[in-house]
Amino acid sequence: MSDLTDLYQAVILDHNKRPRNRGRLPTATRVASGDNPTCGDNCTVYLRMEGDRIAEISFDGSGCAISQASASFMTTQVKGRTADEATARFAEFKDIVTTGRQPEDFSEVAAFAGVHAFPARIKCATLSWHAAIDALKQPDQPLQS
Amino acid sequence: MSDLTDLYQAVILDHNKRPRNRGRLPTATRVASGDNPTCGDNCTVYLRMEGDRIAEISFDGSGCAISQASASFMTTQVKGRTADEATARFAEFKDIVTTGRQPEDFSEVAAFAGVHAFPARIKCATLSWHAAIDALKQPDQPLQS
Amino acid sequence: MSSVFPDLRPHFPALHQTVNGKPLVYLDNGATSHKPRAVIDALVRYYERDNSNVHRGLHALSMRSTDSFEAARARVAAFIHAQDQAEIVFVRGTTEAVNIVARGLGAQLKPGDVVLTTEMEHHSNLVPWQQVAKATGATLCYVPVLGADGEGGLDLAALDTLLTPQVKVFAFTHISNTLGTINPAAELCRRARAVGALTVIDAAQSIGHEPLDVQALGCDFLAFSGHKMCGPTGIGVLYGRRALLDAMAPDETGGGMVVSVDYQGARWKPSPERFEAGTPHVAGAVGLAAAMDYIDAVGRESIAAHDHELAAYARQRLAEIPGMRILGPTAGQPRAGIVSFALGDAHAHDVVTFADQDGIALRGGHHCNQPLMRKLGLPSTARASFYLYNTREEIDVLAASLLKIQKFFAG
Amino acid sequence: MSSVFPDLRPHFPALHQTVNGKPLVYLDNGATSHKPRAVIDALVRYYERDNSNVHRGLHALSMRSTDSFEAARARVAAFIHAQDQAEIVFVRGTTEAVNIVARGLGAQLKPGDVVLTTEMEHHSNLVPWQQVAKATGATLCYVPVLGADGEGGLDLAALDTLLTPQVKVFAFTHISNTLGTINPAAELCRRARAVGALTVIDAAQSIGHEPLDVQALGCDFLAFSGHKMCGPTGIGVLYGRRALLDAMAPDETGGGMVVSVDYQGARWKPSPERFEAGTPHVAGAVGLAAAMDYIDAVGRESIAAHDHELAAYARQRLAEIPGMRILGPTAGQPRAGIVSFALGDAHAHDVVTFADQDGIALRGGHHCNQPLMRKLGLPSTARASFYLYNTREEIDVLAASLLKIQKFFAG
Ligand SMILES: Cc1ncc(COP(=O)(O)O)c(C=O)c1O
Ligand SMILES: Cc1ncc(COP(=O)(O)O)c(C=O)c1O
Repeated sequence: MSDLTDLYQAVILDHNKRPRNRGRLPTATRVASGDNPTCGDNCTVYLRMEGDRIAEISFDGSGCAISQASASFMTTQVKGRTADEATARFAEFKDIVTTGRQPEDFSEVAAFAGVHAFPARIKCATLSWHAAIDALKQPDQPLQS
Repeated sequence: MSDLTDLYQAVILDHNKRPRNRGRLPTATRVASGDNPTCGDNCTVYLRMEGDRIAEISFDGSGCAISQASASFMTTQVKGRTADEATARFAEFKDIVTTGRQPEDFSEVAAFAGVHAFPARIKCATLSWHAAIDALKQPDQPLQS
Repeated sequence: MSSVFPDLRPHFPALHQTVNGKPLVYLDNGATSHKPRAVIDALVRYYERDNSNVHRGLHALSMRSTDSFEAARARVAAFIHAQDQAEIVFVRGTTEAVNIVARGLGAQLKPGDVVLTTEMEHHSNLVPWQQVAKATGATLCYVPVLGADGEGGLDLAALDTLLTPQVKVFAFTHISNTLGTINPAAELCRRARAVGALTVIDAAQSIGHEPLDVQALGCDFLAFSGHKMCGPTGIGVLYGRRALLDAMAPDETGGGMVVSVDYQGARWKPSPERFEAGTPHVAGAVGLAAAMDYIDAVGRESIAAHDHELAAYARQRLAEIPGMRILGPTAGQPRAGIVSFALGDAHAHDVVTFADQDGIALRGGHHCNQPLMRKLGLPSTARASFYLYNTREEIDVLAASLLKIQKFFAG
Repeated sequence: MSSVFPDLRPHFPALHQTVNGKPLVYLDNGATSHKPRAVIDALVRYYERDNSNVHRGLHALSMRSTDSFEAARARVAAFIHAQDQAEIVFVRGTTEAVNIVARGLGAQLKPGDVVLTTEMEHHSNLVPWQQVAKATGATLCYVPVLGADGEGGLDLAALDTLLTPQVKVFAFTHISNTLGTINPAAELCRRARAVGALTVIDAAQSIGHEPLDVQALGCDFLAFSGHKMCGPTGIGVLYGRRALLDAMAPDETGGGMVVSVDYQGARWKPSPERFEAGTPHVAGAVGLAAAMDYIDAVGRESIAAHDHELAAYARQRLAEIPGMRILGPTAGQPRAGIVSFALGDAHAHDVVTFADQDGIALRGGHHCNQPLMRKLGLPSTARASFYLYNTREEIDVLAASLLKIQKFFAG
């Protein structure tokens, strides 16, 4: 079980137990959701942009520890960045969870590299990122209540 | 091929080449058809009754040598008999083609006993008999032209 | 006691492997079962010897194939006590069987009619009825499931109100694949018949696990899959009372189900051919018959007793784990070899991934039962489901693994 | 020359048996083919090792099953040159594939629309379109077959008149299972596309016999069965261009094809899952992929050349027999390894039964092609159809047997 416990122990349980930026963001101007029909996991991402930059971000939804931790982690990684920077970040994250390569910089992400050993779970790790990228592509409009 | 050639050679080729009572019977008062969807064989039997007795009978249709010979043979066997006698005759015929037992009386039928070695063809041998029994159950009415 | 059937495990080749370095503990029988050597051999024998197309052939192999196929049909008829082998339609599985009967009966439904089902149906016995209701204007109603953990089973008292003369069809599962509830199927059929409703039983989880007799059940239709009862994939059965099948329009059309065709139209054969357009899964039918032989050699009474005992033992061992929430019937009620549970804060998928590291095959998710899961307030559960080759020792391995997982996620 | 592939026969266990005391001469490949050891082994391996339910499982066996199943899908996509594996839907066979696409496209048809097909279709690519025409009020039209023995193939000149802008769908067979005609499928697709019609190709007889590339054909949908191409029973494929499949409503509904379900309704997954309700025939898909590997190792160009050569030789040998009437294309035209014939006064079923006594497996009947047979004035024909393991010697055995039969019935 050591690979697996390592994976969960490191960043994942931490983000899972104390999620960052969780909950609906009332000031959001862009929202997107994704779900993983295989597991029933779902994730909604809320964004407020300032120009091309992500000023605020939060997530909501339910799912396994990997998807929840990854969503929490994702918000910390893209906040304050431009859409292009966030997209590049996602590309790197996806590469890491798929291949298992240990990144040189981007250090906190290293823990997620362990996901690659559990191919069925890669979708859990990328769910929130996909929703974030979707949200970035939308036009600004006030959040419906 | 000896079982098979024996089977065909005896009664079957004879009845097949020179069928008895073949063709539509204009005076018929009862008609019934049957088909064998497996092969596309079909057979129509025409009857004229006098009281409970089969006064005239003929058959029509297309099919393999076994079905044609059996139809021709059938007409010779039931003509002049009552419905009950014909039904009993069919029961015996069916038993013979299914089991292959050599009948003591009912001598000409012996050739058909060979059909039992070719189970897929038993339906060919009984097709016209089924149509005849069906026709016997119908009410009398003039033949439609 | 090691197992009611200590001698069966060698018959199942797939059981003898390691997963992640541990001996496989296969507890995902609700999804599909493993196949005994006898079934695999029957498939090989068919392909090596008799293989040919059925029905329309007159040469030796074709006759042998047809005979094997029709003998399989007779075997199925005997297995479920059908009156007539024309009542056995070979299909891909439960899902296809339900679709055929839903579409077939749908032809007679109109607005105002009611199709009754239950809150515990698998999507395969739910969505086809939703589609038929939508297409015909009929109303779909649900018999509620009682209890915060679904432990109360179907609300039989509500049936009095729900079973009105407007109910034309009552479709329900024999055994819930999520809760493990064994429904009183004969009683449900009797009460449905009293208001003139036709009954459709989803027997996916009961077939091959419990004795099953369509005459005793008194149902009109019954659907099941071969792959959950030691049989091959891609084969299943729709049973229907002959008069009903013969009155129903065909579903798929094509070769083999027609009496005659011209450029204008076609006439149908009677059941079962009417519902078997195209070349059937002949090897699958032959393998299914072999599975039935295998199961009956063991004995369905014994298999049921074995399943029930393992489930009771599993419920007892799991209840020892802190934070464990177990769904379904409590002791004393009829319950099958299926135990669904939620383990404290740990999400079902995490539980399944951790158990897999210990070689244990569990299922985690909504079990194709999303509406019920939502009603019970659970996004998903983990599920252990048992069959004739499982042992008490395997449940001990499961309990030890779950305890470790619980500690990890709580700690 | 003994055979283009003298070394293949040992790969096929079913070939090595005697029938009525004679070595089996299997010439019923149009109905179904035998299976090489490699395919049987792939099935056994699946059941012995990976067997599990697909998609919804997270444990090791379930992941392996899912991987095998999806790898099979990718193999099929490569085999027919689909752009995307989501374009490959696993079904029971050609018949089911045609039913799905006929019902799916039927949702868009209305009175005045035309569905075009041909006079040489197998019932499986005919009756489903009749049903759809009946249900929607669309008109079904037929491209005529030319020649008293069907030797002229499709009337391509008539296509100019028949292919009006009202034609919404043109469904035709790639190779006629009765005549052996190879239709100019790419040209038919091109001309259909020019009037905006969608094309559906029945590839039951071409798949595994001829090189096949859906991009080169330019078709919108294509249907085939595994059992006629060395694969297992119960598995086949519907290929469809992705945008078309994603726009089409599902056919059967149930588990595995839904994104979400509540007590009111459901949302569908995209293709291919949308069309694969319930547990699929996983072993069948795995076996089909193994069949494709086997066929491509031999080479489809070579198989086609071999088939064509045997058919030409058979036509030559059969023509020597008095009273022989051979259907289908004459020399110089494209023709597949299928030879249908009528032998003087002898009915096709008698011919087949006599040939069977010599160990020869022929098919006799209407070949699920009743309207065409009626047009040609024949209640039935006998048919010899060839595949990669057949030899010229086998055709000599056939010719000798037919000559004997001719003499018997003439004498
Ligand atoms: C041309 C053609 N189309 C369709 C079919 C039907 O295929 P299946 O019976 O495998 O569905 C066949 C074979 O019987 C065929 O030869
Ligand atoms: C209760 C129940 N009904 C229906 C099904 C569907 O069976 P299949 O997927 O074999 O069609 C299942 C199994 O998944 C089930 O458990």
